[in-house]
Amino acid sequence: MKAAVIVFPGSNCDTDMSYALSDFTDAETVDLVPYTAESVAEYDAIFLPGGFSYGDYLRSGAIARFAPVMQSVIAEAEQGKTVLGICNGFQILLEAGLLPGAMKRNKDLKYICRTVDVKVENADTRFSGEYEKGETLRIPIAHGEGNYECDGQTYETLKKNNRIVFTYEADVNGSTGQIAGITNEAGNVLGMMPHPERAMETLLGSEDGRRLFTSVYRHWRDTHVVTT
Amino acid sequence: MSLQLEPTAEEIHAERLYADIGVKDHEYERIVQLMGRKPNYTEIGLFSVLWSEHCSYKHSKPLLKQFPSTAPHVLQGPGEGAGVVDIGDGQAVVFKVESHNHPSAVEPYQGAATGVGGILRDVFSMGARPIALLNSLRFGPLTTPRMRYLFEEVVAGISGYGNCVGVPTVGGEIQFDDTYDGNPLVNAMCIGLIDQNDLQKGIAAGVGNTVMYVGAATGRDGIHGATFASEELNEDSADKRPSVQVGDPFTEKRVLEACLEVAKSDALVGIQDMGAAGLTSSAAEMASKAGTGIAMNLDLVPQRETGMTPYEMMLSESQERMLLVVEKGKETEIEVICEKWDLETAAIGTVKEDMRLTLTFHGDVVADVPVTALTDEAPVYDVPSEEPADFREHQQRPVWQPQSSDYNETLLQLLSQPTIANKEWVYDQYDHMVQTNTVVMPGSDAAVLRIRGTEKALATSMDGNSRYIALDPKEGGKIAIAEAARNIICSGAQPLALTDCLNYGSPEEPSIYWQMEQSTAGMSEACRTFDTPVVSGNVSLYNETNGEAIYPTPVVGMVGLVEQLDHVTTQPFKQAGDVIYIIGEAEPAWGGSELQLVEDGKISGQVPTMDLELEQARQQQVLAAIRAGLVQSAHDIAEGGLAVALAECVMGTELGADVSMKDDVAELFAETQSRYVISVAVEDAEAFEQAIPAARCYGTVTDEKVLRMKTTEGQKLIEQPTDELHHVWKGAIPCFLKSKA
Amino acid sequence: MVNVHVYITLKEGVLDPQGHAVQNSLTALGYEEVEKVNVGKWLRLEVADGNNLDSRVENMCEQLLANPVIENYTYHVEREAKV
Amino acid sequence: MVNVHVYITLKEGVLDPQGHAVQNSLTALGYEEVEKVNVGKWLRLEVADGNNLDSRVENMCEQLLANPVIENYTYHVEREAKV
Ligand SMILES: Nc1ncnc2c1ncn2[C@@H]1O[C@H](COP(=O)(O)OP(=O)(O)O)[C@@H](O)[C@H]1O
Ligand SMILES: [Mg+2]
Repeated sequence: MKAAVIVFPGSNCDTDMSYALSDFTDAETVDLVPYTAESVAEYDAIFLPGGFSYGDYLRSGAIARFAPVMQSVIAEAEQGKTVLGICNGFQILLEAGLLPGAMKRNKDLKYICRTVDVKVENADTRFSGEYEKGETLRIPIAHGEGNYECDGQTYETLKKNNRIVFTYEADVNGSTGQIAGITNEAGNVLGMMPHPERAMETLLGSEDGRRLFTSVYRHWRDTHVVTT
Repeated sequence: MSLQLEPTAEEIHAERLYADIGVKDHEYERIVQLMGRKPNYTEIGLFSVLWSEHCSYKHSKPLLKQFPSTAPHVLQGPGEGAGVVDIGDGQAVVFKVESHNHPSAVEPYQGAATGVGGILRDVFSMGARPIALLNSLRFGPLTTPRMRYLFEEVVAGISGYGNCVGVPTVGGEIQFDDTYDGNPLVNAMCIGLIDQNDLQKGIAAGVGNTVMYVGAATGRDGIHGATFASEELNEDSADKRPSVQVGDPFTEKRVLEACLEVAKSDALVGIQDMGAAGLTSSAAEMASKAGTGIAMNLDLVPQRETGMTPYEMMLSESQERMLLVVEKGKETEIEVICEKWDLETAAIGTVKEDMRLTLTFHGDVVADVPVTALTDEAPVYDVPSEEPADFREHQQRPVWQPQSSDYNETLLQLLSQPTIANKEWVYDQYDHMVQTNTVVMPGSDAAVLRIRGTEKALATSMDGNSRYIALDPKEGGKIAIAEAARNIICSGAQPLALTDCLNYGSPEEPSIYWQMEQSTAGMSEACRTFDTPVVSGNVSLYNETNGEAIYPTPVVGMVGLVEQLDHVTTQPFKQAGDVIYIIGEAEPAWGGSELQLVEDGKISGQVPTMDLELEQARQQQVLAAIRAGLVQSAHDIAEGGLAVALAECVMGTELGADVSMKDDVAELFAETQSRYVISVAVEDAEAFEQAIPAARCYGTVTDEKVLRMKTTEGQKLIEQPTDELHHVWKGAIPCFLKSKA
Repeated sequence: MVNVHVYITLKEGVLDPQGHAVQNSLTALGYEEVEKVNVGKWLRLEVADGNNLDSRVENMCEQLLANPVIENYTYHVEREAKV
Repeated sequence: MVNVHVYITLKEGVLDPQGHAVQNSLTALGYEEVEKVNVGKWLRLEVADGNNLDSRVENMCEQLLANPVIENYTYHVEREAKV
């Protein structure tokens, strides 16, 4: 698997994400790809990291959505390639229209950095295959605008089609339905606010994030390496 | 103001206009002497900032000299952007603390944010990647809307800036006291990590080399910030509002990445951030350190506003700017890197042999000053010092006795004091995990960061209890250093070195100067005992409101080295059945204690004594026991005494404790120094007792969530459910903030 | 040169946590006459006047300045150049 | 009931990183005619009409809504209740 971690100006979880991929999966290549890159077509999976792209000025993700590399990211996503956005990456995917809904400021208007309980709602996606449905994960959140908003109809659709992959076990930020992570209709794009790349080692508090990355890797292996 | 409207050299003299920008009469005369003529407006502006306390340390230099600053492991002591300490394997740790007190009092969000920005630049200008931020804060009681506003905004500013740049804020400390009501303190510390080969210095070496400007464009913000920081706050302070700068962490992040790339380029000769006094101090100091001169064409300075004068450009404190000296002919190497990060650059000057700072603007020479006159010749004052009357008085008072008889109630009261209460409300707003190295997060004695690729880690803590220093500056100064070291020890690390921020009132007041002398003497003595040199620091004076000075508040930021990750130790109890040991005897010295403050509403009398030899010996014993794997948890006994320390060990766990002791209020609440609470697995108890003979067994960790303290005769002293303790301790600060009164 | 003022708020029905917080603070300060607060954005753009100003401003809003999923926008053009 | 609209911007000369970022982004999107952007706040207050409306609104602005150290504010009162 060749993985791209996109570096926007202001990304700051890019290296953490690349450690998660290179130290804990068997990915052959993990590249930090600058926002100016014209194409990410050569990669099997594309990761949008956390941080404050373009300072998160105006709205989180609003400006990054137009970064040069995003055209190719959008094109690859539409063709079914694996795209994962974490935190700011999720916000960018929302602004880019690859996922439905929008982010508002946390309900108490404060940035929150804390390890929280996250529930696996759907273990049948390429991002969550190695988890058990209903399992509780300890994963850090770190965001000021993670209050997920969508209209009632969108919410019903998300629910009905099992596109809600992760929820918070407590109402940490005001999100509709305590949503922590959703996929697109095709299931190849996931956005989530919690930071699995910060939950890779017990030394740092939790290793519950590992299986997210190994799930992505296994999905790729299962769909690509069959013949060899 | 246009250039034509500027006062002439004659007018500056005749109308004493220099006084308006903080230059004293005799200083002005000295300037005229050094220059051989009267300075024009731009020139007097340069002197006013470089000769301000903030840049020249004119009242504090002699005191700073007492600090030990060398040791085999010190690679760079005071004098550069930050201190540098060897941690082995060719790596070094780079750190410094800086104050942003006055700006934060006027505009708390931006004041605190730009304080973080400034200290980050001090560290990455050395070529080091910032890996951690800490902060030390002082506020008045949270009982007024104004103070709650200041507190909330300062925390938001620190969080807004540090989180965006992507450097984890891993620790710090906060105290609340009436003394800071009009003058809160905001000190920020940054730690960086570097390969020793990549170390940079702020020097303008090599005649003919190019002086380059990198980063945000210059605006009129913060003009006179540096002198502002050296004046007392008074009712007019509101009028100085334009001197508040606004930070742009997004630009800082790009400047950071660009500078770390630039630092690897052999085109770079020297680099320094434009901090206080902006272009003036960076240019003058870089030239001074290299023994060269700099000629700059101010027309080439990137400008955000139109019509800026040389005075304004030189004194602007616009943030997120760096000054570089680049080998002649290799400017494009730097430009390419900056372009990649979408940053403005401009070649604005040249390194000269003449040791002068020469500025041109619209074709005219607008300033021409010997560099040494600005830097080395800055005045240093021999300040009169006088022991204040109340010092003797406190020393001679009869020993203070607490009235407390309901110990349960007292413990809950102590836990709900904002100074002792849980600070989660604060550090939950800081991203303390980004960069994925934070092994021990905020909330324990010291934060611990692993060093990726090694088995080592860094421990760091900020401390400084000003109440002891107010009553007894010398003992208090020792205690500040000792407490920081003890926190480092408890986390399993050997203290390496420290940075300090000296926050005081006006040094021109003899009794305050005496406090400065005494406290720094105490600190120096402690530093020598622990072999923890002072490698960097900052001085913030004139912390007064309407003539009322704050308590003398030196703050210590210490860094230690954990040799092996499995030495990392934290304060909560780990397992039922573990044996609880206390090291050190309680003594009835209550001056400056939390209990005294709770009972009397003020502090008085004698502070706990500090036996440095004993302290050092115990620290090493505790560290040895930790390294030998004998320790499950370690916590020092500080504010609120043993009862509070034990409560802190059970809170947040599923455990309780059963201990018995003498029936003595000092045993419960005294803040006697050099004491620890340590829990040890039963099978290691014997070995632990051999390792630390002074340790006495007080009881055991239980799986019943209750803290029980009783007399050796079995009589109840304190009995509180762990959850109740936690509830009170955790709820205190949010509760204050919710109150509307 | 004209000044274009763009006003952006959350759509009706989208909970506004900021507005809510401001209203609570106002009540606490004794401004009980304030019954509701919405917090939005106001952008001031200095734009070279030209053809299609309106349609270009609308495009800017739809593309970047507002998020149509949760926000509404209005704008007005101030033709007299500011002094 | 009246609607009070409060407009808040940074004072002249104060760095506006948001405005700067928005302008850069607009330029990148081809809106080169935009020469400057300032990002401010717009608050809409539903207020029970009464005596001293103006002075009370000014007090709200000074005390809470704007930060007079770095911000300026203006406001206008919309008397016809909105439908
Ligand atoms: N209290 C102190 N103890 C030790 N060194 C100090 C102290 N205060 C300042 N220094 C040192 O003096 C030098 C100049 O400090 P400062 O002017 O604050 O730096 P900057 O120009 O980066 O703001 C620095 O190297 C700093 O570490
Ligand atoms: Mg500096």
